[in-house]
Amino acid sequence: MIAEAIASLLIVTGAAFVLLGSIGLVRLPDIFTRLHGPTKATTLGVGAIVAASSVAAYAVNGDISLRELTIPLFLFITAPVSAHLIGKVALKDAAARRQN
Amino acid sequence: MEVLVSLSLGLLSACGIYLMLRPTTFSVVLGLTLLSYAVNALIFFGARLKSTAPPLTIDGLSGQTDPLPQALVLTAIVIGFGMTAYLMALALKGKAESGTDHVDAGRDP
Amino acid sequence: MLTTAITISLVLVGAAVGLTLIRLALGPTMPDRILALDTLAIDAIALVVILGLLNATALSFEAALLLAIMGFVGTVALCKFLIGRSIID
Amino acid sequence: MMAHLPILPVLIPLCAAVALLLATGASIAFKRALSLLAIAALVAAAVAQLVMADDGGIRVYRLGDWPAPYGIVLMLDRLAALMVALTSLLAVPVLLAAMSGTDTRGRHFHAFLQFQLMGLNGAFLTGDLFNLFVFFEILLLASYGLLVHGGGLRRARAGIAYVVLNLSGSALFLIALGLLYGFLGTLNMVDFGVALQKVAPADQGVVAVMCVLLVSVFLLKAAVLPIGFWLPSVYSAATLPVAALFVIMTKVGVYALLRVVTIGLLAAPFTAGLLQPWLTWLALGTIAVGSAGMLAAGSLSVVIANIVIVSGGTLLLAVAEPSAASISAALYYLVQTTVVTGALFVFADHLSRQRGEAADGFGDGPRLASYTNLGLAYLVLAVAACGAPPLSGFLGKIMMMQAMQPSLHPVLVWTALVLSGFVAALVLARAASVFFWEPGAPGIEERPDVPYRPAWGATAAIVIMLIAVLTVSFAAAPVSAYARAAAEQMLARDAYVSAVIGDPARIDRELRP
Amino acid sequence: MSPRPDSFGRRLLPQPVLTLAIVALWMMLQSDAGGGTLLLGLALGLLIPIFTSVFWPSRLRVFRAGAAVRLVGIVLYDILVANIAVARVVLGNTRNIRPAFVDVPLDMDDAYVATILGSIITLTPGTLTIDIDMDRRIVHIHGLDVPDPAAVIADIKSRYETPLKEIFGC
Amino acid sequence: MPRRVAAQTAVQHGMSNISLFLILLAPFAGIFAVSVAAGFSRSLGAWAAGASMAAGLVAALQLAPQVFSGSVVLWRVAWLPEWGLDFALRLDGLGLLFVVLILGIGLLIVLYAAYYMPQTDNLGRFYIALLGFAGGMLGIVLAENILLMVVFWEVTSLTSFLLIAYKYADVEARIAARLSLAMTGGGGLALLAGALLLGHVAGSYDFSVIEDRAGLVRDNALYPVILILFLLGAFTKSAQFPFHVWLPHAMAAPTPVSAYLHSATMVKAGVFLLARMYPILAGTELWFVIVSTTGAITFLYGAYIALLKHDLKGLLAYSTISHLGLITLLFGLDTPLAAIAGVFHIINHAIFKASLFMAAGIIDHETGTRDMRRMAGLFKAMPRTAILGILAAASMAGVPLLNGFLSKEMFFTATVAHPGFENAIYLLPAFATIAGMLSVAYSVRFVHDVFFDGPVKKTPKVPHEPPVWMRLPIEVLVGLVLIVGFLPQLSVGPILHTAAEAVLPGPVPDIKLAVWHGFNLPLVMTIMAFGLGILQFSRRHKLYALRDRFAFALTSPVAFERFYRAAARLSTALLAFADTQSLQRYLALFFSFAVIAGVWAWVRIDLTGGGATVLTGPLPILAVDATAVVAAATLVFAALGTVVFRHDRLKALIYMSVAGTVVSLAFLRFHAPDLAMTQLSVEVVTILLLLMCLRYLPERSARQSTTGRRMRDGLLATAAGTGVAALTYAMLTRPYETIAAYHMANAKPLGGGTNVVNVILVDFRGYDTLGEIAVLAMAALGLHALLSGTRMQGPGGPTLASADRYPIMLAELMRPLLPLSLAVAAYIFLRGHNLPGGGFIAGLVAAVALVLQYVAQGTDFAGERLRINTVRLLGIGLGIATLTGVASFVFGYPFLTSTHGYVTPPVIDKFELASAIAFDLGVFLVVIGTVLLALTELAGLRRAEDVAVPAKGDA
Ligand code: NA
Ligand code: NA
Repeated sequence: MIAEAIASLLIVTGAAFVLLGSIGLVRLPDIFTRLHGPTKATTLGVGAIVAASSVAAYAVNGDISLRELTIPLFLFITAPVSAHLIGKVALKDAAARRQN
Repeated sequence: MEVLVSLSLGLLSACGIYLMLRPTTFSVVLGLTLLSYAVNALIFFGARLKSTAPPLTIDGLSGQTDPLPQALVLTAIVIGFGMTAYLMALALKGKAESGTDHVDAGRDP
Repeated sequence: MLTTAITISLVLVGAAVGLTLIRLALGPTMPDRILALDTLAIDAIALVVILGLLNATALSFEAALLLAIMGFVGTVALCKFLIGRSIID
Repeated sequence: MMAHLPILPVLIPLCAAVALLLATGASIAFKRALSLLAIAALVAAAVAQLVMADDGGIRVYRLGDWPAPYGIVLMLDRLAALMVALTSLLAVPVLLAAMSGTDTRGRHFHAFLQFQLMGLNGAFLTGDLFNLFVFFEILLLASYGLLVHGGGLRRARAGIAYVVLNLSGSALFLIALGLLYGFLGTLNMVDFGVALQKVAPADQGVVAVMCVLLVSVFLLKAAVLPIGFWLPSVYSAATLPVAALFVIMTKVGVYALLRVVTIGLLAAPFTAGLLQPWLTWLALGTIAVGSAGMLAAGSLSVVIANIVIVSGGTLLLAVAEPSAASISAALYYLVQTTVVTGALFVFADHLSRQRGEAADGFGDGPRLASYTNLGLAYLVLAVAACGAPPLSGFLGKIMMMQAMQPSLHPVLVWTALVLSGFVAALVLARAASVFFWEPGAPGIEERPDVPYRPAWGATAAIVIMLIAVLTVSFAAAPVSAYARAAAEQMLARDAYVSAVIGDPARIDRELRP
Repeated sequence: MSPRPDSFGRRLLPQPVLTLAIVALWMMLQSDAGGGTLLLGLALGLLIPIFTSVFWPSRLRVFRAGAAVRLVGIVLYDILVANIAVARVVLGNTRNIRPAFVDVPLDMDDAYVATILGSIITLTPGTLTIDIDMDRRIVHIHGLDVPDPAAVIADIKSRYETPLKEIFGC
Repeated sequence: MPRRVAAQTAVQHGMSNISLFLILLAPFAGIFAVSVAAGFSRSLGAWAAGASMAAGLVAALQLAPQVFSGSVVLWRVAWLPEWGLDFALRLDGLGLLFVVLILGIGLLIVLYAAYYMPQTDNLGRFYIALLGFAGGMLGIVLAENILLMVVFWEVTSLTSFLLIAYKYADVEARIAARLSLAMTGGGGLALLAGALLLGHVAGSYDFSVIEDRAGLVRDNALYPVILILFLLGAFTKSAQFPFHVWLPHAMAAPTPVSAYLHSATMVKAGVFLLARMYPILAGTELWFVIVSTTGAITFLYGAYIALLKHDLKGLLAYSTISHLGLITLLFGLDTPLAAIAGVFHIINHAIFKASLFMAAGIIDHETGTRDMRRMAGLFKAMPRTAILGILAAASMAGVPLLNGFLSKEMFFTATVAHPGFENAIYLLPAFATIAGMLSVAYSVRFVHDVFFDGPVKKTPKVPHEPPVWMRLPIEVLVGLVLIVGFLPQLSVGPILHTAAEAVLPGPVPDIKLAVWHGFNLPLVMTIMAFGLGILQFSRRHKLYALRDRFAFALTSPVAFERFYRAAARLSTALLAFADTQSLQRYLALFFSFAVIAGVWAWVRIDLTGGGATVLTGPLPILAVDATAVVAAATLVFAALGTVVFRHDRLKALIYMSVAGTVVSLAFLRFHAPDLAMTQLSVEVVTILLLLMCLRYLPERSARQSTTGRRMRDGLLATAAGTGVAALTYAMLTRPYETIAAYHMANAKPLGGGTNVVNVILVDFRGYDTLGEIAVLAMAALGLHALLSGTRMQGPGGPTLASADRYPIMLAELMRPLLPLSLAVAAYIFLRGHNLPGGGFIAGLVAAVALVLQYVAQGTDFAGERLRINTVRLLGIGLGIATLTGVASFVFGYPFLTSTHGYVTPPVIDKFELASAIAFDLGVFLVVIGTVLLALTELAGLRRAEDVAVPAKGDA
């Protein structure tokens, strides 16, 4: 029951963060600021949702499943690289715009 | 749901076919890819929409989906991938030889 | 309780997808679109995990993991392309 | 090993292809030897199959030991054995001709050749419709590789058209298969016929649409009007030994049609007459277009390609109105036209090597060195190709004419059969005039400094093809008798049902959802 | 830069840290700590690095495990904080923010460690690594709301760079 | 289908009458003899040719007593009995007559040609074609099976083509040969159709049988069709108006050929056919009208034109046409007497016309010209030849005491006696007289213009007598002219009688062949013809003037070439209209075809009754949920976006990938995790590939379609999409019976896996999967073959700094990520048989992880480290999969039979090992090989700009 409550909380929080990232994506003024939203909020949101899944699995089977945690782990490793690359593209893009 | 699925597949195929009828190789590849999405989905939905579990014979799962269409789609996806790769290479070769990626450039008059 | 939470979160993630698609459509620059696509992949992971919870199946994990891997690869490829028009050189 | 005979025509080329991939760095001589060895083995297997199938039995080979309709089975009947034998025998001269230098004009020729044979034989042997799709893809991809072998813009562009069109065909094939499974719940060819018989009236409309879509795919491969225009530019773009192999490709379409019609569509009344009203017209149109194409052609290879189109149209006449007579005539016609057009392509290869820049075009070229032998070979092949007596083309024509006598439009059919041969005769006579009789253009009248010495492989290829043409002509009776037996076997559906799936009532079927 | 000849042991176990990581990942994936899983994981942990060592010839050495654990804690905490900060910015009046580019000078020359630093910067409040220039030894970052660039630089250097240098000994 | 009825002769006559076959075999065997002999010397070739003709003649004469005794000799070998075509021969009187003519005159021609043809000519080719032709003729006259007759009919068309084109350096010869092939070959096709119909109607293709059923044939509704088809064959071959055009042009052939083809053989095949079919097809009003009218017109027309020809051979050619018209007319008159006269004239014409042609050849040979205006007074230069020529010409004119007179007299008699013109009894005799007058006129002209007409003119060569051996054949023939002329009953009486027996269905009337029949109407007609003919000759110049005013364009052989080219141009134009060689057109046609065919089938089911066109099935409809709506909306957005932004390629690619993701999520939603994963990974690899290709393609594509075209395509796409939607809907709303229960039930116990999809892939339908990886391997191989060594130039971007080329964070992070990804791949691989995963997805994950090394650090770095021969890797993968399949042979099971079991090694818990895993390993390796090969090859394209790699002979 407690596990289910935790899971519910986690999942809603996570979904909220996912939405937050997308709101940032829409609202923020330029590509560099927009990059902040998804790299942080969305990634964390998924982490929370996955954690919810783990907890829920525990609530159902009683097993602790760490398997799901590989997903946020992977995301935390790769998100900075994605941001770095998109940032580089944006820099190049901005430079090209300035030239024209 | 059935209507929604049917219309989606119809739209996907229409877009795919429209793109295939465009004159550049790249559009053709895009079109073929969209069409193959539709085709794969069509085969897949041969198992119908109403099913409650994946086609695994693990205890506790019941009312599994018909596995055969899934196997067929898997084969179709892989073959489609090979074909797309080859077609792209051919498109490049055509571009290298003729300087354009128009599908009909350089053919016999 | 969990079911309600799942429903709420589905709505939230659905909204996120919609917003992301708006950014994808609006751009205005290519990096914006790539960012939107990358975000979409992550949104999709969220969706997959939530749906897995809904259907009480552990079988969507691999798909989610694959989404993460392939989303990353896609982003890398698109960025590399835009940086130098060449992905592998 | 006899128990595994049905799979060998697929397995032998597959193993050869694997060996060629593993030996990717080996010398060309090694690859040629390997390829030749494999094809020799293939011929042996094919002949053994032919002998085995001629007892009238239907051999069912269960892949993975799974029974039909659950698993994939191979179905070795007279028709399959005939097609496999034809393919395998055609491969010999093709390989020999290609060994004269064509195979070194690009990479992986021999591997593609083996894959092509694997695909063709697999398509002919399978008793499963989805598996037919898979082997269609194998043979198509191999044909793409072979088509563009040698490089150049013309091949690349012809390749793009060919590939894209075939990919569209594959998409439609998949749609039809998806619907087939979705409506009938099976993939086995024989079971397809069984299931057709049980279709409720309310479902017959959609099932008929599915059947027609399936047929459309095969019509694309058979290059029927109006979806066969792709063929001439593709065949004439390929290197000529490859084109010689390609003549079997349109026959795959015809084969598939014959198979699906006899084992499937004819099983149920609502599908039995699905093709007849319009396919005859398309076949006639195809013959007309092919004839016009011959007249308009500017090179021998384009003429041959159009002969291939005409022969496809001719064969479709039988598909449109299937009977023991029409199918047996069509099967003989199929064998002979494949051999003859294949031989013509091999000949054209030989010819263009001699004519240098002029190649096989009808423009000015140098006089030929081995005039008499080439001329004689051409004479035989041209006579056979235009359906003039006493060679196989004529025999095929009289069979088709007799068999189509009771058809819906006998006058048109006869006229088409006769006139197309007439046009071919005119065009081939003009070609003879150009190649053998007209003086060379100013400046190229002199023979090249190095006299042309055909490689032994090229000569052997032509000789083999000539022997084949003469054999099909003068030993026509056994071939024709086999064709009739095959046709009668094909039309006896019950034998297939009991051989492949036993008692249809005992199939484990489940109503879903 | 071909891999230099190594001792037999190094060739057999080129990356002990990696081997551990693979075993851990394997057990996570299997959600199982049984003997079979462990053994198979070990087999993979030993085999894969041998195969991939060509891509990663230098051995990764961790000097201070304790410092590493502490840094992970700091970062996880910062991630949470970061998200709240981002949420405030995103949901607030986006016109008032002061985004800026800041160059953070580096005190090390190991590209790998710099990459870890860059990742941490991205994952933590309001900052984003756009580029790392190892020639000029700077990390080019973007701040979402930067009233004082110097403070940001100082923060990064003290909170993350110093522990990293401690962990990897550079 | 008509089956052979009279099969009785096959064995009985086969052995005893082998001579019959030998007659036919002789010339064909001669071909081989000549081809060997001519290699040694020119004369040896001639001897071989002559010997083979003689051999045939001997064989024929050996059978003559049997024929004269009234029996028909038969011989048969089965060829295609199933279809009515047998190698069945017969020898009756008509046949024997022709055999003697063909071989007898053939023998003379062989001799003549040996002297006539230039010494520089080896003659091997000539004799081979000539023998082939003679063989064809023999086949026609000896055929018992009418299809076999058609066979030989076309053999003569073909060999005459070769003979006419013998002097192929002349453009006229080449065209004339093709023209004759077109006309006589074309007629042969009509004959074929006629023969097939006749066989169908009569129920047999054997003459003997058909003859017995002649009444049946004539009463059949198809009789007019059969008759016309047969007559088309006969008339084209025997150069009846208006099918005569080929014959004058055929004079381009060397004279021996003309002498042979236009006297005894080729053209006689046509009249032989009339004679042969006479008992079957004659005796009707239709026969009479068509045959006699055609013959009469040709008779008159040929004679008239012959008079106008200045060319010696031209004159003879038209005279031939005229005489063939006469023979045709005789058969057309359809009385026994006329028919016998026809047969008789066949003989006579052959004899005198062959000698005339040979004489003309000598004149041509000796003077160097054939234009009668350029020669005169040759009687003095070559008196012996002149006498021979005059005698032959006189026979042609019908001078008494010569053979030509006899048959012409019979003709006149037949016209007088003909019952068909009761109301205009003088019409036919008058016509005959006029035609006779014309042939007298041209015969006189021939004699006058060549041999007399003043002193010898200066000709290109100085004329003198030819060698004796060259004249000998003419002497023999003119001898026959005289012998038959003087002693008709003794010389040709018997054979004419036997031939008539074969031709006439009823009893043969008793005809006395005599030189003098008394002073009767026919004699008056002869005298009138001569008088008028000579008058006509004297006024010939008026006719020349008339001719010059109305010259026909069609008389030039170039006309045929022009006609052919026009047909070719028309075909080209039609094809250019139908086939624009455009892929877009092909595709539009194909999709339209499918749509129309589908709609047609749909409509037809309703029309034919029984079935019904019901779209919606009985299943209840599932409620729509919010996720589905979002997904569908996203899909629409992505698909339309791909279309809208197709010109902005990168954008289009992004939209497309969104669509793909939605589809894979749909798979997941409907419980297909394997599918979702495969779709996802394939999509990403595809996008990688496409991006790598985009470098070399224009960034944006130009708008090239017109609005109309876009509308058309839009309509077509909408129609096809509607079809797909309708069919999908029909499927989704219907229940179905499936065989899948078997798979579900047996996957675990027999297949050893709980993931049924995977068990189907590697076991139930492992054969498909084997094919699928073969496709993959081939795709990679094809890509390799296409692109290795190809140079490509992309729209060159700025040269990048190293930091931009290999972004540092990416490069550094890829190092630890590779081994971890490989561990994930191993996890997915091992999991596959029981849970979602498997070799294919694992292979893609591993391949992508490896490719990322290339992406992050470049080909130089990664390629140097990852020394994999990708082609060989494909071989290894495919080989492992194949071997797994073959392994089951050892246990006596079919290909790809799997086995599985539990192994319990120490420490490890129960670990299930199925042979399918080995198969899956093959899949895994092929996937890695394919992806690596494709991507590295694409990456290598740019490098080819710098380093020119010579294309090695690596096949
Ligand atoms: Na004169
Ligand atoms: Na799997």
